[in-house]
Amino acid sequence: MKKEFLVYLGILVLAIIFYFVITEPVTFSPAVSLIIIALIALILIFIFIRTIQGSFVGRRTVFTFVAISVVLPFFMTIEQAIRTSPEVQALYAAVEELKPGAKVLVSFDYDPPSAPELQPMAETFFNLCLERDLNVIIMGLWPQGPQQAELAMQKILDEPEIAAKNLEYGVDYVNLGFQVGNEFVIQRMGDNIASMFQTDYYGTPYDSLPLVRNVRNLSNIDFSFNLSAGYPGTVEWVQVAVDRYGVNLGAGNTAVQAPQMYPYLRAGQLKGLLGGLNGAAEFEKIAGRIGKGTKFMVSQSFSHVIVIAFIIIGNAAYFLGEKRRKQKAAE
Amino acid sequence: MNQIIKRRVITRLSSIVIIKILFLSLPVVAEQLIPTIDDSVEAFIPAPPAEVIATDAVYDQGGAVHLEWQLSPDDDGSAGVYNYQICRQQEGTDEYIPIDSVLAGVSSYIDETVEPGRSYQYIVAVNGDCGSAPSEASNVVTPNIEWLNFGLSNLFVIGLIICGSVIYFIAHAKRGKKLFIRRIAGLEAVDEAIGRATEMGRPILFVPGILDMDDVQTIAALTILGRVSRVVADYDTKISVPVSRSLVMTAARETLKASYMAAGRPDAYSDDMASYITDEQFGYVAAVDGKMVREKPATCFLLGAFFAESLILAETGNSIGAIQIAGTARPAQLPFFVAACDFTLIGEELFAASAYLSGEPKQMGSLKGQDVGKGIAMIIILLGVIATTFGNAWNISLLRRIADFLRTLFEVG
Amino acid sequence: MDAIGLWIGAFLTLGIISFLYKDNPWYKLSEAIFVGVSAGYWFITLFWDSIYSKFYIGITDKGDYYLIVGAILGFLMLLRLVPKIGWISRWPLSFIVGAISGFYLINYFSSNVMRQVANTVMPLFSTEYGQSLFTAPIGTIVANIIVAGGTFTGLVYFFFSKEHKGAFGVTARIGIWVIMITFGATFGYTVMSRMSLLIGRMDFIFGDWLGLIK
Amino acid sequence: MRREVPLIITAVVGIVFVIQYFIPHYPFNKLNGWFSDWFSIIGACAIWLGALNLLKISADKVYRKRSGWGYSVVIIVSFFVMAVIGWLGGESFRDFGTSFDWMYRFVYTPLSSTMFALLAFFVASASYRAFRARNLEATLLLLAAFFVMIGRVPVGDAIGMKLQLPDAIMPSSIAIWIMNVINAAGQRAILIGIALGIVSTSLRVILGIERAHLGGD
Repeated sequence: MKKEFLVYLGILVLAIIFYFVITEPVTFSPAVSLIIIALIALILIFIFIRTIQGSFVGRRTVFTFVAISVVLPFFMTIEQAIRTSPEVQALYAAVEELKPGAKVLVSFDYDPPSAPELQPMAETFFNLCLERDLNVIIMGLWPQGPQQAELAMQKILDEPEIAAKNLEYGVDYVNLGFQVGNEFVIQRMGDNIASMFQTDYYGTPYDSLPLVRNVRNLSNIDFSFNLSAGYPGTVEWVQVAVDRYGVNLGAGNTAVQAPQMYPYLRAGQLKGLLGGLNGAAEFEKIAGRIGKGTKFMVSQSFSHVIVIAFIIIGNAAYFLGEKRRKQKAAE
Repeated sequence: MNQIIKRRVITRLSSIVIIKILFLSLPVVAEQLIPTIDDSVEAFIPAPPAEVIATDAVYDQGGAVHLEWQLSPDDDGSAGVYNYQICRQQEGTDEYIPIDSVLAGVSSYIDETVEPGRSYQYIVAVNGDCGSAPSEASNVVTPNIEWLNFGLSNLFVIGLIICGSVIYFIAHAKRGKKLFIRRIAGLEAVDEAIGRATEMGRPILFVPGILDMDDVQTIAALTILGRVSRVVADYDTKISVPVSRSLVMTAARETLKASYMAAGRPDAYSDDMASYITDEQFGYVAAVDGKMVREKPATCFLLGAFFAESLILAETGNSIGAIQIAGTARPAQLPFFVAACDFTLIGEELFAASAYLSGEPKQMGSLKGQDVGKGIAMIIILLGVIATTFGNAWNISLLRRIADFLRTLFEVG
Repeated sequence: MDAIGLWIGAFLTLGIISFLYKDNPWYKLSEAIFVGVSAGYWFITLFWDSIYSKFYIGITDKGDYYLIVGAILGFLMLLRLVPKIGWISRWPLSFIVGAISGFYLINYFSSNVMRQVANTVMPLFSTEYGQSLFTAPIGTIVANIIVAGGTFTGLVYFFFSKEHKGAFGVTARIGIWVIMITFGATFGYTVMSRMSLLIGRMDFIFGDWLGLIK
Repeated sequence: MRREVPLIITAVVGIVFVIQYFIPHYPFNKLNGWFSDWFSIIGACAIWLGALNLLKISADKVYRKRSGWGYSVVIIVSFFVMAVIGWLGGESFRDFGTSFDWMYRFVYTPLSSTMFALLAFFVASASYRAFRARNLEATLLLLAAFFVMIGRVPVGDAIGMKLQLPDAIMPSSIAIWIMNVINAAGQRAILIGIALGIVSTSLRVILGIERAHLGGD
């Protein structure tokens, strides 16, 4: 009992040091990063040998390695070769084609649990739009979507080159907020957007927002981008906005959902697709911006490698153990 | 008469258009627009749509009229034409009322606001930048609602055959005919798992999934709980059923009470065996995980509808060394159970479990009936694939006809 | 206020993670807060969403009188609180169970049995009528055979009333192979998104809270 | 009475809900929508039973000073804090910026997403333990998981490019192929089986053969 509270106290002290004393972001130089990776690899080899000798590692060792493989890459400066796939290039090309002043509708159809995958996409997309002087109209079919949009937008507006543009809310970008009704919202928007969003996120009437005053319905939207973690999401946007109103649609999806979108992509109903962190990282690469997607992708790859390494260790142990058992049986 | 109506519609529509423009635009822009409207109203009115045909939708859900028309010749994708206003006249009134509008390029509409048994007539007006033009009035249509959807008769017949065979085999087994049922490893292990808990003097944990009573997996889980708790009552082992829905708690208590009564030990039953924790998926998991590591059950049953928490529960159960029997009909979660549990009931096996555990002939009969369904599905797949493949290759019309027949037979809606 | 929120959020996050090492007071505290807060959350959310917005507003504003049936059933459910007549609560329960059984029976039958069977009936070797055998790309042919054959053998595995012996047994075995590959693929497929969840949490701890990463 | 009435209700309601599928006429066409509304009202009533049970058990623990009773106090207090804040907030209780929203963002969300994130650890420990080539079935499970896992991160394709594999057998293509072909077949067989299982279970319930959930006398 006492020991536990000592540990808690230690954690608290560490937290206070990290929070109040170290105020600058920490990064390891490439050399240090490589040394750390080498160390981890060495320990893994050590575990491998130990396992062959017959002493298995416990769950906690596996847990520790997972934690290490996710956290350490945050601080490392290593670059990972990222191959951009055609669906990501297609999305970028579609945005690049738009002329300054074009109206881009971005629908945020996810909530905080999916943020690690989708937030980096949102940030890069906003950055790309604002950099190219496109007008961004934000909305959400999930109650917490517009909140996520605010977070992403705030972050991008604080970036020096965007901040220099002195963009104005209501003129260059607008957040229409959340609306209940799933695909029926999209359907109504096909005819009249104002009827679905009488006010924006902050309660300003639709008609007094200069950016959208002349945006009657989906036919006035030049490009639409949807960030989706389930229902309602990309499928509904494709079925209603694309199939019925001919909107140009691109999408960002969670890794779990993305493969279901390939049929739409092949049929041309989707102009482009970002799938999971991988997609986010590729999009950042093509947009020439290092954001969280790229950073997180290193963690992602590392943790996959760790899981695979442990599967190999487990199998080696199993086969060698089997051999030993058979030898014993023979004796 | 008709002309008067038309004129009325035109005035109405153009006033709507002007009002809409006024409200949606900047006052400045609107000011600029108004004179243009006045100047060009004669010149740029698009040509009206033609041949408006109204038909009653078949097998519909309570009255709908299907409208089709030919697009205005000016509606060629260029700007200038922006939508079609649909107006309807109800029998007994002499006024066309606008009911809805669709975008340019759309040439059909389903009016779902009609009342069955009344007659309706429609006009479709095209709205352009500077005015609108109505079509001729459509034919008169009187929507009906049918009492039966004959579009689903194939579903009805096949459903009847499969349900019929389940019922037939139940009756068949009741008469004492012996039926063979193969062994299902996970279910063979149930008795042993309960016995183990009894020997070790540790409790049994039963998790009936995280969905409410409105999912049939939860109902299946409770029927299994009925069988399990019957044995548990005999052995006098402790059982604990934490649930994440209040209704499931109520139903689980009824189930447990019935089992303890059937075992002749109503005194051993207590309401505390089934307790509600929270509706929140992960809050529930946090509490069940805590329960697992603190009470160290010897046996865990994870049966019902599971989502992401499947692996959290199964791994925690594994870490305390419990025997775990899991089962779900959610294909996405099955791999995690297969990886982390001792026995897994895969999909259909979950639904067969309670029948299997009961050992009653009539219950077993229903499993045999299920197999008939599978048999039919397999035969259709085999025949259909062969027929389409070869019918396709050599263009044999008989085979193609068989294949088409099989496909339409199984197509719904 | 948000800074305090960050500290609380971090405290609870670390509390839950500490469970991985072992059960400890920190986890117990986080768990208790989680159970209490989430039960309270659902309790009040259901009250406002279902009882107030759906039922009360539905009856008073919209005149949806059919909702009264739900209220009566709900009331009967609450009779459980009175031990003597608690058994009446079985009525709403049996109503729900009956409705769900009927509803699932017909819906699953039509969408899962009928539709899946119809989808499996497809030509294996060619894509259009009149084309001779093996005109489809070889990849498609292999894929078609695997999908049709895999579905067929998978169904054989689920047969209950026939012993898995002889040719039937071999087919059932192929069926279980297909199912095992399916499970492996589904597992491997989800690993990635599970890792991103952890990445998100760690970003919260080291980025949002401690500010150690950009 | 106590036994028969529930059985009759189940049977009649069950049959009505099967038949409604074939009848497009009022009121059968409305039944599905009505039932989901009814169910949410019943659920909102029933949560009183659940919540009272949770509070009763916790209060009991505190009263008897059983081990860990302090945590039961925490449960009771946090339940009431959340419920009262939500109650005072009125209809718009969860709008942005309310105290309910604050609790949601800084207490509820961290807890539930962290619990969700524990999966990352468990996925690793489960695959370490379970993915061993013990027999043919286990080997297939392992190989499929391995290829899909490799194919879904850039590392996989990077290795593939180093080995100069043709596009068709790049790890990412193999992963997609397994998912689209074998996985589709397996899923389909499982789905058809499940649906037949549901048909048979529902029939047993409607016919009254399966009645455990309706309790004894």
